[in-house]
Amino acid sequence: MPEKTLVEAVRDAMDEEMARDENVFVVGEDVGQRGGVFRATVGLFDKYGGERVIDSPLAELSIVGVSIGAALYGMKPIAEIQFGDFIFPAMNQIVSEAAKMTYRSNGEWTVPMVIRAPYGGGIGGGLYHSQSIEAFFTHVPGLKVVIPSNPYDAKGLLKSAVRDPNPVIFMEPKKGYRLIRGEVPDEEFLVPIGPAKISRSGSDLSIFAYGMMHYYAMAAAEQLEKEGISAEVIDLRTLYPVDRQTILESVKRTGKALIVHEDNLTGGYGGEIAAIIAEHAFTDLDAPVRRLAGPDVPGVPFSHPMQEWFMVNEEKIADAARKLAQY
Amino acid sequence: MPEKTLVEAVRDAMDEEMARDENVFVVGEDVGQRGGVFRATVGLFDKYGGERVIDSPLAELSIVGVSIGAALYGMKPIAEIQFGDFIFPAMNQIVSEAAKMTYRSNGEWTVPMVIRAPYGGGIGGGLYHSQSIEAFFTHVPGLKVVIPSNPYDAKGLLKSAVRDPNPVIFMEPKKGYRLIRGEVPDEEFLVPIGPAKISRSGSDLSIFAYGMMHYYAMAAAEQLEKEGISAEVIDLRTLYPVDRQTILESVKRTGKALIVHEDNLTGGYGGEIAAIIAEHAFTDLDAPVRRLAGPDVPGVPFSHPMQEWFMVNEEKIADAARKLAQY
Amino acid sequence: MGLSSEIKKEMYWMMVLSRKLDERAWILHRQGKIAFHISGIGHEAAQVGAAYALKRGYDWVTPYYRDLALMVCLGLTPEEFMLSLMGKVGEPSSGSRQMPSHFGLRRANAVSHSAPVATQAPHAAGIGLAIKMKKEDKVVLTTIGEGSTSQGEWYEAVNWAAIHHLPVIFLVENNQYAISVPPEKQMAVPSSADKACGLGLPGETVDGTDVFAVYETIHRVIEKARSGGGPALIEARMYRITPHSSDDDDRTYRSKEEVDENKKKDPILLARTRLIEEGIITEQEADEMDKKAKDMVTEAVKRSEEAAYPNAEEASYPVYVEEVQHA
Amino acid sequence: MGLSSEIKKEMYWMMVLSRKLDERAWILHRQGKIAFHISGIGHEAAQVGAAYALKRGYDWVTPYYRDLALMVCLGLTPEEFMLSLMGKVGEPSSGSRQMPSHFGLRRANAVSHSAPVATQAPHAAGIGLAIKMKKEDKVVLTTIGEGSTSQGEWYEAVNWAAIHHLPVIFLVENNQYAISVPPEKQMAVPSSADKACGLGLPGETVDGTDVFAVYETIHRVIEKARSGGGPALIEARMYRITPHSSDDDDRTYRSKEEVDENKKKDPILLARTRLIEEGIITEQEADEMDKKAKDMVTEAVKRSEEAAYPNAEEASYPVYVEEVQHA
Ligand SMILES: Cc1ncc(C[n+]2csc(CCOP(=O)(O)OP(=O)(O)O)c2C)c(N)n1
Ligand SMILES: Cc1ncc(C[n+]2csc(CCOP(=O)(O)OP(=O)(O)O)c2C)c(N)n1
Ligand SMILES: [Mg+2]
Ligand SMILES: [Mg+2]
Repeated sequence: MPEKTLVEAVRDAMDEEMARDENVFVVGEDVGQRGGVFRATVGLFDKYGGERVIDSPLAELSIVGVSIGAALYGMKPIAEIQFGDFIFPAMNQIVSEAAKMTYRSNGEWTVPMVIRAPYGGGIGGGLYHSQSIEAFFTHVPGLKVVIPSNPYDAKGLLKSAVRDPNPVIFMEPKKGYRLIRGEVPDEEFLVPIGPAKISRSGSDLSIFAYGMMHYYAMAAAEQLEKEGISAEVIDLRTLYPVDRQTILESVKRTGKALIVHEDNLTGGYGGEIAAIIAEHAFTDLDAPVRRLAGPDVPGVPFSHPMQEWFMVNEEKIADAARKLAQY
Repeated sequence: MPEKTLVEAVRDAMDEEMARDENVFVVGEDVGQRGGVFRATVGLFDKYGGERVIDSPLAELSIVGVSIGAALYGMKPIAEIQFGDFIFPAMNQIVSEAAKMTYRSNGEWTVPMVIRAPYGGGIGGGLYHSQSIEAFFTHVPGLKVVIPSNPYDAKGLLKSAVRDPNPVIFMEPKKGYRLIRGEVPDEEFLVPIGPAKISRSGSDLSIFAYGMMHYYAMAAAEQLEKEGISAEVIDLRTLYPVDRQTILESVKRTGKALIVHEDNLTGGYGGEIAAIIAEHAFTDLDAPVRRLAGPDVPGVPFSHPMQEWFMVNEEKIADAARKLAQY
Repeated sequence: MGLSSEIKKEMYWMMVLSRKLDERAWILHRQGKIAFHISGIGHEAAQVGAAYALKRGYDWVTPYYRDLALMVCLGLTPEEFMLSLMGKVGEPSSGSRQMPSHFGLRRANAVSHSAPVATQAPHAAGIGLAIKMKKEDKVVLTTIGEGSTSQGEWYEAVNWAAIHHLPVIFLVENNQYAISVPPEKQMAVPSSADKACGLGLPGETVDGTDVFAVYETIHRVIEKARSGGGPALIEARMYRITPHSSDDDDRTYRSKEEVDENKKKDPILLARTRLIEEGIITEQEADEMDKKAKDMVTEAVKRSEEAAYPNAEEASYPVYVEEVQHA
Repeated sequence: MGLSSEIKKEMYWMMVLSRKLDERAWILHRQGKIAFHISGIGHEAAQVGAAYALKRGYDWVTPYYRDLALMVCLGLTPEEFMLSLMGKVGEPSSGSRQMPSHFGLRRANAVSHSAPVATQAPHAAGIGLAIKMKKEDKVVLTTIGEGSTSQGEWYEAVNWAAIHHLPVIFLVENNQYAISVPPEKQMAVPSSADKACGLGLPGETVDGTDVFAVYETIHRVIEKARSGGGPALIEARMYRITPHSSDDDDRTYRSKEEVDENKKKDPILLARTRLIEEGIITEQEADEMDKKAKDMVTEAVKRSEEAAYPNAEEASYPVYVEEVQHA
């Protein structure tokens, strides 16, 4: 099987879906000849032309709003938000329109679209090129929120997202775009939106993570294994709607939960996972539900020492897991 | 002491602060001669004139963005968002600008402003005049999020918000505007932003709520008392930054926690409270941490039976509390 | 101008029927039988003129809340409107999930409307884009109030349509008020149509009380757009004869004299006089039409009163769909 | 045009110094000594012309990332700029929390800039509003790229300034690209200045490679604004001589020939030739200025390299402040 980077997998998914369905199109800033600032759309302009690979005006609100309109008409837009940080101008269209259209029209109108957005820090991007934005959307019924952690899932989940009849926010861990490599079959495959994945079985504690943090969690688990600590790692993958069952079953097995994300701690996505466990796995718990997350400051700072202070990494995960295992 | 409604208390707070400090001004849609669609600014236009009570263009982004600019210059804007539901066009200015200004400028620039927004359902407003919006902001370091549940706190907290050097989102439970009455002294007073309040002491369980749900929680607690169940009710009031201490001390006393909000369950503010308790009061807990919240549908429906299905109320709170007490 | 007497009569009928529906809604509100009404009285000429310029059921529309007459022309039945006022089963836009006048009619290609103003404009641009991509000869009409053109959302939508030369007609219904705020506080140009010159599309103002003038203007720009001539921005000027909605008290910001003066330009009176002058209808026929409309409305009210409320549990869906609704 | 030879020489010096800083940044990047640079090469005439039209330190500015020369005129020192490139202690805009070129200089009334484009425009309108409220004779200049005028945010800001007749100058630096996207894909009018007519303020285009022409134009509109004459929109046209940033590869979307052709209109070359022709400086003086600037830059690099990185823990503050920073 060929090895691909995460960003290649994303590109391949779009290519295949555009080839499969002529209603699929790509729209965003610099997605055309430039091939996207992260090169996620490279080659698509040459292959499918400017009518299906549209360099939008520099305006996220209308990238999303126009895509919604096209979706209402029966198209399948893939809207790229250049950096997740720049999704906020489009908030109204996402939250008030895309998410609520099906419900508010009693199913008469639907918005089959994908919003792709690279997210996350550790790349010297400072406050505005590093944000994790999932918690703004994992609270909005009508949306689906998906974050892949490896090339296989990225391709399979993105293809599923394009075929999903509902609006999907597809967040890509940009630090992993070229860093994370993995085997991706040439044959067509899909990864279903919905189920979390047990990436690694273990018995001492469960680590819940996604995106880049899943990558570090796997590395930490390996380290811990050498120390005799058996960590189960769950890749949440589809953050919303959340896969309660996989989460609760894992905690039942291990009795301990460590939830990891790079977004700010307070109000972050981890709170929901902790709350689910605290309510529905109460009698299974052998220790407090532990969250490890970014600190509650307004952003990831640029200067290197400060950036490292902010970021969750392999070491910090291993430390937290060690303490929890020893509880 | 005179009795006031919640909306009168809000109005009085603005009036007093405008009289005290000539840099304070009010801006929003229909806040001028119309006195606001909920009449929260009635009389201010006549008293302070159109220069300090500004009917803005119908555009929330710039209501907030222009207020930020004025605040940077040394003014103290109180921006009214007509309904909380309409805050999303202003999301970028709130999240990217107001919240991050202090941090990103290393304290060189600050944004002392208040954004007032009526929120909440149960008033026949359908999807777009009923939303709870707190969870979008209780996750944004740099903001403060305040929700009063009674006229006294509304006045005292709003006055504190106007004097706060940081941006404050001040959400008002619109269903309670005229329904909730209470004594408010004529003499000047402030209620500090930060501490939660024990509204009612109890020993069997702790109910955590805010805004309209706090009003219902108090009524439920009274009902429960007659049944021999002693419920402690905590008014969270300042949702962000969150008052961990009061929450944890209460759970230590009662051993059981019921968290109530009318916003959707998943990803709602309650998840954070549950997570804090699950992590830091683990050994105090005699029962699972229970959340009672709105269902995970995209909005509060208009038609009466469907609206009632959505809304959390006194009975639903009493039921949940009863079950938890019996655990 | 090519309109047959038959069609002119039909257009007049549509205006009358809409007016009677609207007037009855106010009565029902006064009787306490409905909770909310937002009125199109004074807008009928603009809306009927525009509707008849469309190929109804073929072309697309993204309407706004004041478009009762437009929707009636698109086939919304009196009973359907009454069901929406009462929140009953069978309401076609939302199954009574939304407030009344949040229009939408799948069978007529009229997209579901929400409450945050201007969100429909980018949808229209997106529909226009899809029409262009599919090389069809449809057009899309989107309506909006003059106040709402202050939203950046509207600007971005028009900009898209202008850049991509899309078959979109932006119709601004300028009724001199946005709730209480006059156009001078929304824009520094005399007419919303003047905004066109800054966006690179043709703009035109038309007397919105003259149904045939509106028809002529909109028909011309629609046919131009249909044959690839690009978008247009039309402002129809009229006066909002009623308060903003049943929740509004317009005496706080305008005088009875002003309203009375403007009632002289009631578009239905003007059309009636004109059709009688032109010998297309007689006084008696006009009176009969009034009566017939009233009777239809009475019948619709009766049937709606007999209709059932939705079951509470219907509120639980549809949050997601399994299949796309195809255009 | 009233500029003394002395001032003209000073303006030329500012251009040269900025250019040398900018060129050195590219070198440092190639040497792997810094991670990121975004360049103002080609923009110096527009920025220095605009800066000298201000009462610097008295008037206010909300700049954008390409405004190195503007900031140098406002007093940003070579060392301060170098500290920002390296993320070192002493960087004045953010304490190295932000990426380089996210300008801001409290002592010069230059407001902190973020990354989401166009957010600075409403701030300028708000500052203009505050100036007007306080009846002061200051003005505020806000700059932006032509692509970023596609944002609704910018439209709303200009609209506010036009309605309220605020002392705000909107300067669009049209360098023919928004990363890879040309102006034809951003707007359907030939110049950003044409947008003025739809917003009700004067608009004008000026040759942005001619420092004195820019000075003259901006000075005129500033002095008009200062004396209550209201806002203006100016487009300065130039060419972005470098790639968008050090992360960009402009060969994917434009030819070397095009770039070379445009280098002939390098604003520094043009100013040099002109000043020599006018006898204000000699060739030799010009060469000496180049050398002096280079030496200053070298010195600044040296000092910055010696400077310390911030301590990691500095990243933990300031999230909130206890006191407002006064204007
Ligand atoms: C984003 C948003 N902000 C505020 C409102 C509240 N609101 C509803 S209608 C309205 C006035 C609209 O005026 P205009 O656009 O002129 O349309 P008209 O009602 O006069 O037809 C306002 C402020 C809203 N619906 N959406
Ligand atoms: C809201 C937002 N979307 C996207 C970006 C990414 N981005 C940074 S600069 C830029 C192009 C800006 O072009 P223009 O406004 O013409 O200014 P220039 O860089 O040419 O000076 C883009 C797309 C951003 N910073 N903010
Ligand atoms: Mg209006
Ligand atoms: Mg540019």
